Amino acid sequence: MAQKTPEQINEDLLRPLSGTSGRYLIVLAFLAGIVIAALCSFFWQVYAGLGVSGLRSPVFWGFYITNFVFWIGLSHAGTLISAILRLANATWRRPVTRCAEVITVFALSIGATFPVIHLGRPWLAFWLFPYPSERGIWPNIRSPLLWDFFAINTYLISSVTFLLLPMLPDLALVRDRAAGWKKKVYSVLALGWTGTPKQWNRLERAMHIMAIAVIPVAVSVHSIVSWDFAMAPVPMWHSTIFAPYFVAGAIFSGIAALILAMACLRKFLHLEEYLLPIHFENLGKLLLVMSLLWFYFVFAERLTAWYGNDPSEMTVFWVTQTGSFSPLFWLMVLCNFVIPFPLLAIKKTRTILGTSIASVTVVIGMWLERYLIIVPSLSHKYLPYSWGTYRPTWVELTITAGTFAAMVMLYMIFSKLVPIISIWELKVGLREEAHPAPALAPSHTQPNEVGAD
Amino acid sequence: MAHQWGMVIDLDRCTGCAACVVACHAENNISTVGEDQAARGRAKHWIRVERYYEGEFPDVRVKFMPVLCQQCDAAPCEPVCPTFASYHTIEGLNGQVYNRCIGTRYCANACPYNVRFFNFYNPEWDKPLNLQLNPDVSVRSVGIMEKCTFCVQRIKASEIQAEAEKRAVKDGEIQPACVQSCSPHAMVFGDLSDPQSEVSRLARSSRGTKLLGELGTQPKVTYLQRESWHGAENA
Amino acid sequence: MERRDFLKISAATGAVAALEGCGNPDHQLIRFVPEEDMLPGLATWKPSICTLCPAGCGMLVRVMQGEAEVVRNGQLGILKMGLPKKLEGNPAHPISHGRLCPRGQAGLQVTYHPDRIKTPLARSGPRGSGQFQEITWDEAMKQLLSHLTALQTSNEQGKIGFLTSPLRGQRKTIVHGFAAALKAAPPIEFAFLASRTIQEANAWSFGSDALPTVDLSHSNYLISFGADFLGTWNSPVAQSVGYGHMRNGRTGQPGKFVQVESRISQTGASADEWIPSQPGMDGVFALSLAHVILSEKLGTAGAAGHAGALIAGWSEGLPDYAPAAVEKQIGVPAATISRIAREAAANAPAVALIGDGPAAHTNGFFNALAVNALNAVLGSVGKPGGIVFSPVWTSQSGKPGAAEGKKDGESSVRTLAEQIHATPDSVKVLLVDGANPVFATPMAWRVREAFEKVPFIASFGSFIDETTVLADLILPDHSPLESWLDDSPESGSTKTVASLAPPAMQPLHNTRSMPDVLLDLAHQLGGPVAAALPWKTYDDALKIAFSSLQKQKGSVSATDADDFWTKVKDQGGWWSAEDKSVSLAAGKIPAAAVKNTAPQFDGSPDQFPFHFLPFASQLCYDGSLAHLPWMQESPDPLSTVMWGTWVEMNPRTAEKLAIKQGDTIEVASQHGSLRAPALIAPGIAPDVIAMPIGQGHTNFTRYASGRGANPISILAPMVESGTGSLAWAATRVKISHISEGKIVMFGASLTDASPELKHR
Amino acid sequence: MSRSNLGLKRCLRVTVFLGMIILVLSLLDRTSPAQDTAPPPQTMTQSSPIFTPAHRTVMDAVREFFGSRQKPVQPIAYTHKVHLANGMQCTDCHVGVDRGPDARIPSVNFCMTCHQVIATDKPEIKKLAAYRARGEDIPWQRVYGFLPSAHVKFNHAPHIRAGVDCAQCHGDMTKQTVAVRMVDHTMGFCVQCHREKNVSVDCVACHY
Amino acid sequence: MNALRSAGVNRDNIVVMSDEPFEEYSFGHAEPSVAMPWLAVLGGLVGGTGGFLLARLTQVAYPIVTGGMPIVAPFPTAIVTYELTMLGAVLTTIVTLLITAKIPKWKQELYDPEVTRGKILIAVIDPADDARADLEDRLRNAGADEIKSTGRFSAI
Repeated sequence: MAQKTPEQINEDLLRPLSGTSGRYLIVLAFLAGIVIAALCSFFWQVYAGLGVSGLRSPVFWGFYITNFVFWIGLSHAGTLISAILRLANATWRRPVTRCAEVITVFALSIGATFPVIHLGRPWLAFWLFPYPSERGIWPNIRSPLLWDFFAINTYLISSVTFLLLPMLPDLALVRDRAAGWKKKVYSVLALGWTGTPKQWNRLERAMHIMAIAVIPVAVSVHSIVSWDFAMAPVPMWHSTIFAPYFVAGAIFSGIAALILAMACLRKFLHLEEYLLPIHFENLGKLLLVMSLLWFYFVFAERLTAWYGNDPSEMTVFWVTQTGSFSPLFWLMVLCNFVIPFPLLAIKKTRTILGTSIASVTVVIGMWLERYLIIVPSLSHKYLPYSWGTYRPTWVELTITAGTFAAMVMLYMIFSKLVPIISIWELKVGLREEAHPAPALAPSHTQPNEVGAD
Repeated sequence: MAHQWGMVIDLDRCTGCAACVVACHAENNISTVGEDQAARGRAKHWIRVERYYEGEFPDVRVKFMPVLCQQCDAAPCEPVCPTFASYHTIEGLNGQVYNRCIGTRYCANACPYNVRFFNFYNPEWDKPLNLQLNPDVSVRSVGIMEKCTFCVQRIKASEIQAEAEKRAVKDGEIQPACVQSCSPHAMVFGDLSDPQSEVSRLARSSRGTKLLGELGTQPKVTYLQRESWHGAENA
Repeated sequence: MERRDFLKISAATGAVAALEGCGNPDHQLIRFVPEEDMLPGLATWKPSICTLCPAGCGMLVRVMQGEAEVVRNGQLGILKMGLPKKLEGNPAHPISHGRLCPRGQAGLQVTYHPDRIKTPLARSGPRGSGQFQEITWDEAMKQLLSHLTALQTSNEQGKIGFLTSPLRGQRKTIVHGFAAALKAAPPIEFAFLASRTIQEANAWSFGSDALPTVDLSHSNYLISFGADFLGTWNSPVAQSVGYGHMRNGRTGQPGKFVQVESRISQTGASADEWIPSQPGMDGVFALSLAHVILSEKLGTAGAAGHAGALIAGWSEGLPDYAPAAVEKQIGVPAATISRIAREAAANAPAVALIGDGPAAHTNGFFNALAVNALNAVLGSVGKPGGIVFSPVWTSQSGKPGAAEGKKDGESSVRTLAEQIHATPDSVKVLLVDGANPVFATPMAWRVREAFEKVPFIASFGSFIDETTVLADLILPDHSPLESWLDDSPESGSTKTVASLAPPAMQPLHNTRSMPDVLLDLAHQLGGPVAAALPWKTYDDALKIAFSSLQKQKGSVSATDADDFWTKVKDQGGWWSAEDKSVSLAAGKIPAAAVKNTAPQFDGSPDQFPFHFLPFASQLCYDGSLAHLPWMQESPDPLSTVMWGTWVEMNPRTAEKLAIKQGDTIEVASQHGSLRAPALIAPGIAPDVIAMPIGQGHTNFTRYASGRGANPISILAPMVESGTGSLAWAATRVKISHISEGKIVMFGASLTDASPELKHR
Repeated sequence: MSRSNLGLKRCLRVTVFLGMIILVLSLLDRTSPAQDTAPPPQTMTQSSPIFTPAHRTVMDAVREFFGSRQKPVQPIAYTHKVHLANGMQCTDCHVGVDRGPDARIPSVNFCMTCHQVIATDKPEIKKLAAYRARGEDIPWQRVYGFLPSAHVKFNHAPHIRAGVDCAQCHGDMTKQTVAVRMVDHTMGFCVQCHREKNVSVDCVACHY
Repeated sequence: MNALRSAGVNRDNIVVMSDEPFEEYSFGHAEPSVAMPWLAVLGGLVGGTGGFLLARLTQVAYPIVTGGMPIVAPFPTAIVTYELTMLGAVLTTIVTLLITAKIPKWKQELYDPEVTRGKILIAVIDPADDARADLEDRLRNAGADEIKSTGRFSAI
């Protein structure tokens, strides 16, 4: 990274916050349109009943739960990557962490709405909350859906704070430059941050603890999401491999989303000097590892089902392998392994463009994977008499499109309000390059030779 | 010990006439959903007569199997419901509390027998068909899961009647609509906790099997398998 | 209805309803003073009779208090009245034994049907357009009376036609009495599934012109030639109860059930052994069985008595029916024939049945006689475990006796149609009650065109169906639950049964019961007609008729007439105390012994390669119940099809013609063609195409109109040689693939047959 | 706010309840009392296609969600006080309350058996006679009743047989003129009484 | 910084502000390091017991039999306990951060927007008047660019 004075860094990173170009507004309006369409179709579904969707007996879960698992999976990348990189003190993490945390927060908030969207009577969703009502009724702690409720809320709180805390210094920076009502807003947001060493010290320590805490929460959330399926005695669901399989899938799709986000930021916000090919290189390697891990899990699950030869499991196995779902299945394997593996393995193709293409296919592949876990198993359960195929309707398609549009829209709005790359971490990184810190031991353990009295 | 209601279905006698299906519709206010909803797999039949063909022409055998909620003792649909809409009653039934159901439909996915049906639209009876609705059974609204309840309204009515007459419920006094309408007497209903009851006697028969018993759901419905005829050609 | 304008309507009604609904009396409909004093929430069980098929099962109706929106003297209001909620079999009734079939359970929807005719209607548009305007009862009676008196004055009473469904009991007495007194043409009773050929054969073989009562609970071996006795044939509920007992009701070994038909019917599905035979060859099959029994001395020729003697070559041991000889003809290996014969003889009591299918061929009469002979040689006629002819009580005879009196089947409508076509003004006034020949007759008979030529048609039907839509005047009858009912079924119980039931509820709409209307007409016509029908109302007639039963030994014993009447009403009828079967009188002696005549089929085998086998649907019966939502939505037991019809074919046939499950195919005979979705099922012979009767209504309430295709419409007008009734299984068809299609099934596709599936 | 000790079930409910007060959800507690007029008679005139919303109008849905209901307006100001004062019993009019699930409200004929003669000059009795003359029954409005979506099946007979007094659930009628809802039939009210008399509190006892 | 301290300025009066954390110089007086990790663990424990009690007692308070499971099902209780432990830990870290670093007080008296330009501000709060000149030249020879006295004495 060319030697840049802190002043230049400030200039570069605050540039996106200034005016909004015409093109930006048009794209924003378009995305907002899709999101509004999704909202309208949801209210239509509440008004008319779940019949407007394509759901039926026996396939009671479809696009909505696929989206739910997909977006919760996408959100894991943010915290896991930024937390792990923070703990490992990888120097190249500095510009990447905030983009990742932002993906987490937005993906999670979108994913968390689906347990309400897919309900038959969404206006009673508050019954999940364990509030003491005079009827003496409490929700059922044994239900995986309630574990979801606790897990997702815990994860939402922790990932939102994991994003906001490192943003305080940058908000302070923006506060000082803003004027008028913007100044008031940012000063409120910055919580009066002044940058005294005490504050820095506490912030660093807090981030350190949060990084440690968020990783197990993230892993627990997605294993609980997988237990939604693993707890039900449905062929190809009721297996022990689901928790790690889903967590691996989550990280896999998360990294892909991160690469995509960074590629777009780099192109549209002209952050070429900050989001360097080295970042894409490293993330590409990470994506490669996860692709292999994902393939390993799929192979393991299929092997045990095939070898065990249980009739109902085999029905679902053959339906996805060669039956009516086989095109989707082979498309998924293509997107998740056949395309990304060579692209990422060969150094020459692991460029920004290469990793971006791989990530696009991985995102699509992972959405298909969630679909192929849910629908084939439900449509071919134990009694062949009541098998049934599932076709989504326009309501479900609009809402799914609405979620992707919402994600991009929120991301664009966020990058207009807050510097997408954390400036103070960049400066620290800059200074460390100038003269690297002494030993690897973290500094605060050194005795304070100065002023210790 | 509280009653443990159970049922025996003799597949040797069942002729697949589907009188039970229509009797259940009449007793439990199950709405018809019309052709295009039925085409989309939303028809509701709390009891259905499954038909399996075996063999190729000309030696073809047909098997009928009436399937309804098995009121399992270890029901996979009960622990997964977040609002206790599906739970196990004291009398061994799988209770479906319509007002607690928020429509997550997890129970229907967990049920290996596919005997749970969801009100995708608000049930509709063109007037005056609604005059036929049975006042003892609640009419479910949109967004609620429903399933066979072993005609719990008939069980309740007989128990209240027995209590009023200060006597125990006699074996065979309670007959769900399907058991009552079954001409070949293929279905028998009674209290499994009472060893002398006819349903307990039949449940102990050597022909008795449980549908998908290997899943550990401990269903309360015992199916008596068909006996193959092994008569002699000459006396 | 488009979604947008629905929203407007619902918003508008919503607003009105919201206002009107909130706890303020003057926003609600007025309430009428309740006529009955009932406790809300408590049910009372009233006896009734199921009239949806000729079996005549006794029922109990669960009546509870409810609020109905009714019109009383011109004003819409809410009336607290007793409303039937559930139908169940009457445990005391000797035919239903407390059970009902699926159609019986759906009787409620006939009463509460939204498209029921609520007031008398007069035609306001061109005939057949279905445009009617409401008129009062007085105007309707005046209009009908004027037509009748006009014909009386010009003494053309012979030109008054009366078309009804098969009648029994007092309703038959009144209808026939009215027609006779009016000197009109004798009433024609029409039903597609009238089993007329079997009754005629029984008259010849055993001297009893009725369907047999099958005592299955004692039989050990059952050979059924195409008889759907557990579904739609004869008395399904009584036979199902017996069948249940036969399976494992008795200690020891269950009885064996062999089904002989070219397509597995819903009954055949429960068989221990299904033998696919060539269509129309059941008679030959039966006689080859008899041949084995006679030749191996398992039974004596003389034992068969008159029924055997009828058959040519019987005394010589039926030489030309040796299994080896007829093997190819009937498509059943000789070894099977002799094995079945030996098993039947060894496991007495064995019984053989013949159903409507095999009797609906050109040689149907011969098939029926052959099966009767087989029964006779097996020694199961008139004995427990075999077939019995139960004595029938009619008010004229006063006491139970053998069933007799001329009965006409579906062919009678053919003669009526030909007569009208031949001499157009041969029928000036046609009264129609409960029959729908326009739907249930082949188009080749041109019944609809004949009816259109009749100047004035009055109908007593409750629904606008294909026949009633041609009517000029409709005087809607009560629904069965709202009217007095009586029935004396000819089969189903070894006892003599005379069911009787008062109305289970007050009439919902402005309808009047048909017998009361006839009695009213008779009194207004005066003269001989009034004299012939002296009773003031229908229940008077019943009371007088049933009083003759007081003397008989039966289920009701009472001191005086009134006490007897109330007891019979409460019990839902009277039945004889002990089982008395009719003694077998020698039937008609034919000119010459009956010889086997090969079945003829309409259409050449090369141009029309497939046999066309329509069969009665378990839910829609003969199409008269297609308008009930429960019947449309309950999955058909075998095909699991809902809300529609299907064409059943063998998987190999489908492969040959590249037809997949659910594809729309065209079935064409020489007399018409229809389109329906294909259903591929293993249980049907490769050269047979089967289709359920019941769907394909052009005009039958919102649930049945324009749904599916009607197989009867394309049938050839072939006629059974002996009795002249329609041979509806004697048509050959060809099928051609039209397009992809959709078939609404509750069960998964038939191809994924059973849980054990292919592995690896 | 540390939960120091395990404490009894009763104590947990009190502490947790106090802790939750601040949450906005306590507003929703009010929804739990299940009393509302039975749905006004279905007078959907047009032939209703398969699809109609659960409630006819959004206002209906909101009103039912919060359990609010209109005050019933009775057509005739019937005074329980006067009748009870004249020595009549509840079961004289509400016949069969000990045999069937519903306490029947008699028809106008039943009232007229006495009021043909007694107090025929009073305006209310004139209104009564006018109804009878027009052949109409009196359109009484429901005072008690459960939310239709609560699917509660209340059966009077077992309660009367168990010796539950009318006043326990309907308040002291001797002081009331037109019947007014004195006691809120909320689930808590019923469950508490069932627990005291250790009668089954199984969900299926009331909701089926 | 050492110069100022050696001038006897009390440690609490010196305020340092910068727009990036200078960990390695760790100048200024490090507060007694609050045991933040242990606080987090304590918070976790509190959250955990809360979760355990919530799970256990709600099941006991509303004892409904489902799926043949015991009333207090071990595994679900463990999962809920774990979730609330983590929630407790996270919330405590946030709360301790907010409390120890600063109650979000918005009235900021000693601040200079220049800090965000990459400069480091070292300020001395109300030094004794006489020592003002002495401190200024100490700062100057320590390389301070600019000295402002805004009622307070600060040097960038």
